[in-house]
Amino acid sequence: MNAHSGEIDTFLSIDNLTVEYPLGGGKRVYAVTNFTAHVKRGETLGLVGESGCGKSSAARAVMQLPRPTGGKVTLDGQELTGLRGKALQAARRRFQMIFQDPIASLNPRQTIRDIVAAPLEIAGIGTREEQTRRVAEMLDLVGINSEQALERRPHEFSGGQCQRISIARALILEPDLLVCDEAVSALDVSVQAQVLNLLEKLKTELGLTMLFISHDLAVVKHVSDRVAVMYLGKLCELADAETIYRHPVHPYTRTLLSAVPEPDPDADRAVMELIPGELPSPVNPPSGCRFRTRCPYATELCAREVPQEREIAKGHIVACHHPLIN
Amino acid sequence: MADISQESGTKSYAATPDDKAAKHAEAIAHFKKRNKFGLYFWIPMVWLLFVLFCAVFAPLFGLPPADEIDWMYIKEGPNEVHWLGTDSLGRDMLSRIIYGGRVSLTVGFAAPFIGVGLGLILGMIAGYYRGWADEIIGIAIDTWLAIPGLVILLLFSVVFGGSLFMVCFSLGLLFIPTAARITRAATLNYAGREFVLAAKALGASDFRILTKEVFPNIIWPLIAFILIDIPIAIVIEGSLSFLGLSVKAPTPSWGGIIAEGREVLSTSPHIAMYPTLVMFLTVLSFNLVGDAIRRRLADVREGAI
Amino acid sequence: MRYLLQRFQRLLIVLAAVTFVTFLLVNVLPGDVAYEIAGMDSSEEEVQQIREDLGLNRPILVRYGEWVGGIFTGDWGRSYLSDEDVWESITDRFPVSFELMILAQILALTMAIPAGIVSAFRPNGRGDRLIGSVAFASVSMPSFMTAILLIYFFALYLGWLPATGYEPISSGLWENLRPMILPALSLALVEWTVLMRTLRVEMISVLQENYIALARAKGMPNYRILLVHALRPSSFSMITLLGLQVARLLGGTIIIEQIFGIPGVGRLLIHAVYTRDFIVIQGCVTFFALAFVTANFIVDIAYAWLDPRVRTGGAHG
Amino acid sequence: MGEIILDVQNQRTAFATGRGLLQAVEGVSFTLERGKTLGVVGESGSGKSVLSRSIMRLLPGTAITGPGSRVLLNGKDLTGMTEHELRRLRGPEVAIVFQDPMTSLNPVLTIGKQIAEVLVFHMGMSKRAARAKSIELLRAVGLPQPDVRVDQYPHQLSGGMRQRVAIAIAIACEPDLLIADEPTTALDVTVQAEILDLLGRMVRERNMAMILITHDMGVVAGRCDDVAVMYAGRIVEKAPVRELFGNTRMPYTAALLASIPRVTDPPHRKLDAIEGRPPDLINPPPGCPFAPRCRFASAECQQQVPALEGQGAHQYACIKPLNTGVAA
Repeated sequence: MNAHSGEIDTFLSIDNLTVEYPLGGGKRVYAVTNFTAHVKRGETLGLVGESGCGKSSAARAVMQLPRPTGGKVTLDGQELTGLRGKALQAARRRFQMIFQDPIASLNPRQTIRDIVAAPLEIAGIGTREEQTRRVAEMLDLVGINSEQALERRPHEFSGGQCQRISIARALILEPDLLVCDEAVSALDVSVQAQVLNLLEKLKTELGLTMLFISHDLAVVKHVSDRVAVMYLGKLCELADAETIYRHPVHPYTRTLLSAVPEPDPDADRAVMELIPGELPSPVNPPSGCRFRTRCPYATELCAREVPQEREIAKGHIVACHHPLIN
Repeated sequence: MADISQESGTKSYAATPDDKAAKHAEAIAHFKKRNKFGLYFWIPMVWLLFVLFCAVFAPLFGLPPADEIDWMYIKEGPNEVHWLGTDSLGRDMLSRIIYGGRVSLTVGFAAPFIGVGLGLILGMIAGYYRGWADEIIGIAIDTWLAIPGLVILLLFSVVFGGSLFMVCFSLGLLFIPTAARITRAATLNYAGREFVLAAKALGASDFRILTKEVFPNIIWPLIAFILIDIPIAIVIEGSLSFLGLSVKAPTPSWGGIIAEGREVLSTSPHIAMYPTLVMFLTVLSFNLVGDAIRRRLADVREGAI
Repeated sequence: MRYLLQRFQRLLIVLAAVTFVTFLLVNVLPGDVAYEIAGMDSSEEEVQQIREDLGLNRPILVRYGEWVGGIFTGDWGRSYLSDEDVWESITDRFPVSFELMILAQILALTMAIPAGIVSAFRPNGRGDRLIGSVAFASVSMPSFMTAILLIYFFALYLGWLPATGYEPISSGLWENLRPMILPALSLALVEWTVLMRTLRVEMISVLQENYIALARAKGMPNYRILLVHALRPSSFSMITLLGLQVARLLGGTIIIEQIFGIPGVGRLLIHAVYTRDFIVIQGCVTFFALAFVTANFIVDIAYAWLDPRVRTGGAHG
Repeated sequence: MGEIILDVQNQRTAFATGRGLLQAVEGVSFTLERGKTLGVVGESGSGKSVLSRSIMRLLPGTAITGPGSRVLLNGKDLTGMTEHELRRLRGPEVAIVFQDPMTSLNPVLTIGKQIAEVLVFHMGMSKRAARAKSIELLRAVGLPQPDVRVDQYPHQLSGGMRQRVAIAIAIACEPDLLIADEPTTALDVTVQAEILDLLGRMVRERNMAMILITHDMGVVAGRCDDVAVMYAGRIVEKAPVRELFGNTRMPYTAALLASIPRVTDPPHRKLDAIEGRPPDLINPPPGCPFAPRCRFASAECQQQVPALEGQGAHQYACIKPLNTGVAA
C-alpha cells in the first residue's frame, strides 16, 4: 500500500482488490487477493500471468462485473465500488471493456448497426438517424467499411473484423478507461498486429487510459507503459515495461520471461527451472508466499510470512522475500 | 459428419477439369440436398392440410351429426350410406372421426403453446438470475416431474371437469418442465457469453438483456420443441379420452372412439381400426413435418453462426 | 459423496412438495367426497354428518399434518368407499406394476442401445434412416393404440398370447411372463424411441470429440471405439432419461393395466379416480412420487458410478 | 542422407461445403528423414492441421483426397490402404499428439487403460505386462508418481500432465513418425517450454522423425531442423531453420516475422501488420495466393501459382523473392 507511492495524478486506482467466489461446502476460490495498482490518465497498465492467476477476475472486478468481494476501485475520483443501481449504470459509460472471443462478443442475431448503437440506445442518446450516423463514424474509425457493414450480421465478418466492431461499440460513448481482457489472444499474428496497432492509435487519438490483460508477455510489452505480473491471485511485481522486462527481480517474472519462445533460432532457450509440480489450487493457496511451492529460492521464511510489497527502486514494486537483485 | 470409418481416402476428385467440375457440382449438390423439403415433408403435409380442412369445415359437408343414431345400421362395416360404417350405437364413423379431429387438433396446437410460453418465462428467470430463483423453480419443476403426467391430468379432470379449455390448459402444464429446462440451459449458455457481458458493461437493464440479447438466441430451440410437442399433445389427449377423462361424452374424440371400438374388437374391428389409422397417420405426419422443419431450422442456424 | 447427499436432500424436498400439492388439489378444490359417499338423494345434514365423521371439517393444515404423519407410520388412511387400508392395497398391487415396468424398460433398452449405436455410427446412412423410420412410426403410436394392435394381431388373430389377464409368479415363471409380454411390449414400443434418439444424438457428438480422434489415431478398431470409448460417455443423458421415464411408465401402466386387465397400482388409481375415492388417489400419487424419487436417486448413484468426474468430485466439486 | 521415413507427394485435400469445394491442402510435397524434426508453421486456415490429418488418413467423411496425392510412410503407400491396414500402422509407425490435452483423453477411462490398450492391441501384450509398461512410459515422460497416476482419470491431472500422458500414448509403440499438432497451444508458457523439451528429448532418444505443427514462429525457431511455412493450403517456403529466419525469401514469411511482437522490442513500437485477410479457399484468387496482400506483388504474380523451387534445401514459391542480392 505504501509501496504504491501516492501519485497525485492517479486516474484509476485499484486498492486492495479482493475477489472470491463461493464454491459451496464452505470452500471458496481466492481468485484475487489484495491487489493494488494505480494508473495515470492516458497510461496503459499491462496485467500478465498464466491461466488461473486472477488477471481476468481482476479485470472484471474493475468493471464491477460482478462487484469485487473487497477493496476499492476509484475512477477519476469517483469510487465505483460504492455506486449502486442507477448511479452505477450511469457511470458505466466512462469505463468499457473488450473481450477475448471476438465472435462471442457480438450477438449473432443482431445487425452491426444495432450492436454498435446499443450503448447509445441504453444511454438514450440521439434519434435513430443520429445514432446510425455516429455508428458509421465509429466503424470507419476502427477500419470497417460502414457502408457495407451496417446491415450485416457478425457471422459475415472475420475474427479480426469482429474485434474491431467490438472496439467500436466500446468506444462509441467515448469512455475514459478501456479494459482489454485478452483482446487479441484469439487472433492470428498478422491480424493481431493490426488490432494492436489500432488500439495504440485510438489510445493516442482519444486519450484513453487502458488496462490491458494478456498471457502473452510480448503483446503486453508492446502496448503497456507499466506492467504488473500476477501469480495465483497476488501481485508479484510491478514496474515500468522496460524495467520489468530487462531487470525482473521476482523469481516468477524471471521464469516467465525465460520461457517466452523467441522467434529467433539463436535465442537462449534455457528456461529458469521451476520446482516440478502442479500449480496450487486457488481454493487452497499455499501459506506465506503463494509462489513458494515452485520457487527454487524458497526458504522457511517464505512459508511463514506473506511477503510485503516493497518499492525497490522508483516505481518498481516487488512482493518477494528473496528478490533477485544482483 | 461424424463418420468414424471413412478415412481410407478412397474418394478422389477426378483429374480432368470437366470431371473435376462435375464431381465438384455433385459434392455441393449433395450437401445442399441434405435438408431440402422432400417427399417426406410434402406427403405428410398434404395429409395434415386435408385433416385440418376437414376439421375446420366439418359442418359444411352435410354429414350426419356425430351423435345421431341410425337404427338401420348398427355396428355395420363401410357402406354407401356410412362410408366408414357405424359404431355399436349406430353413429356415423366418418362424422365421429372428423368431429373428433377437431378436439385433437385444438389440443395439439394450444397445449404446447401454453406450456412453452410459461416454461419460457420460468426458464429465463432461472437461467439468468440463478441463485434462489433458480433453486425454487428447480424444485417446482422436479415436483411437477415426480408426478406422472397422466396422473396430473387425471387429477385435473376429476377436480376441474372436462371442458376443452381445461384439457388444453392442463395438458399445457405438462410441457412446462421440459420447456423450462431447455430455456434455462440455453439462457445459461447465452448469459455467460461475452456479448451479454458487454451489454451489462454498458449498463443495460436485465429486461433489455433478456428480451434483446438472450431471447432472439433461444427462441429457435423452443420453436423446434413446440414442433415435437404437437404430436405428443395429440397422443396424450388420445390417452386421456381413451380413459374417458378428456372432453365429456357425447363429444367424440379419437381416443374415445378407439376405447369404444376396443369393446367389440373381435367382432367389429373397423370401429377401433379406422380412428386408429387416422390418428396414427396424423401423429406420424406431424412428426415427419416437424422433423423436416427442425432440420431446416438447424441449417439456418448453422449458417448464421 | 457430497454430491449424492445434495441430491438426496433435493429429493426429500421434492417429496414433501409432491404430497402437499396433491393434498391441496384433492382437498381444497370442489368435488367433495362427502357428496359421493352420501349419494345423489341425500340431505345436507347427512353430508355434514359424513364430513364430521371423516374429520373433513378441520383446518386443511391440520389434516395435512395428520396425513403426512400417517405416511411415516404406515397409516395411509382407509378408502372412503371400500374401507380397505390404502397402504396395503398399494403394496399388494405394486409388485405387479413393478414387474411390468421392469420388463418394459428391459425391452426398451435392448431395442434402444444397439439401434442408437448403429444410427450414430453412420448418421444419415442406410441403417440410420431405416431405424429412424421405424422409430417415427413407433413414436407416432400411443401405447393404447399399440396395445390394441398387438392384442388384435397376437391374441385375436394368431392366438399365441392371451389378450388379458394376470398369473401370479406362484403358477410358474412362464405362466407369469406369458400374459405380461404384450403389455410390456406396448409400453416398450413407445419408450425405446426416446432412449434411442437420446443415445444417438449424444453419441454423434461424442464421436466428434478429440479423444475419439485420438483413439482412431491409436489404431483402435471401430467396435472398440464404439463400445469402450464412446458408449459410456454417450450414455449420461440416456441414464438421466431412464430416471425421468419412470414417471411416464407409471402413467403408462395406468392405461395398459386397464386394457390388459392387470391388477396393478395403475388400475387401483384409475378406479379411485372413477369413484372419486380421494384418499386412495392421494395415496397412489404419493406412492408414485416416492417410486419416482427412489428411481432417480438410483440414477444419480449410477451416474456417479459411470462418470469418474462426479465420483471423485472433480466436475461438480 | 538419412533414412527417409515420410514422403508426401502432391497431397491435395478438399472439403465439400454448401458454398463449394474448399481446398484446404493444395499440392503439398516434402520428405522427412529419421531423427529430424520438421516444423510446419501457418496461421489458422493455412491447412497445417488438415495436412497432419491427411498424413494420418484421419479425415472426416466430407473430405476428398485429390488424385495424384501420395503419402509414403517407410516406403508404404498409405493412399490406397484399407481401413484395416491403416489401423495396423497407427501406433506402431505413426502417432499423433493433439492440441488440447483437456479434450483429447477419454474422461471415463483411467490413463493407464488408455495407454495399455495400445500395447495390448498392437504389441499383443498381456494386460499385466501392458500395465507395467504403461507405468514405465509415464515415468519416461516425467509424470511424477507414475504408479499412482496410472489409475487416475484425466480430470485429476493438470493440462501439462495430460499432455505428457498424450505423449506417452503416442510413443508407446515406438512409432517412426510423431506428428505433434499444436501440442502446446492450450498450455501456459512455462509448461509449453517443458513439453517442447520433452518432445525434443523423445525424438532424440527414440530416433523418431517429428512433424511439429504450430502457429507460433517462436516455437519452431528453437526446436526444428527444417521449417515449412504454409499459406492458403500450400507450402510457400521451406528451409533449414537458420536459413529461413536469417535469409527469408518469401515475402509472406518476412511479413509474418515482422508482425510478431517481441519481448526485446521497446514498448509502443508500431508493428508491421499484414493488411487484408487470407484468401477464400473456396474461390481462391488466380496466381500467388499471397499476392493480394503482398507489398511487392505485381501483375505477373496474379497470373500463375508459383511453384515451390529453389537451390538446395531452401525452397520458396515466389517469383520475386527477397534478399536475392545476398548469397544464400
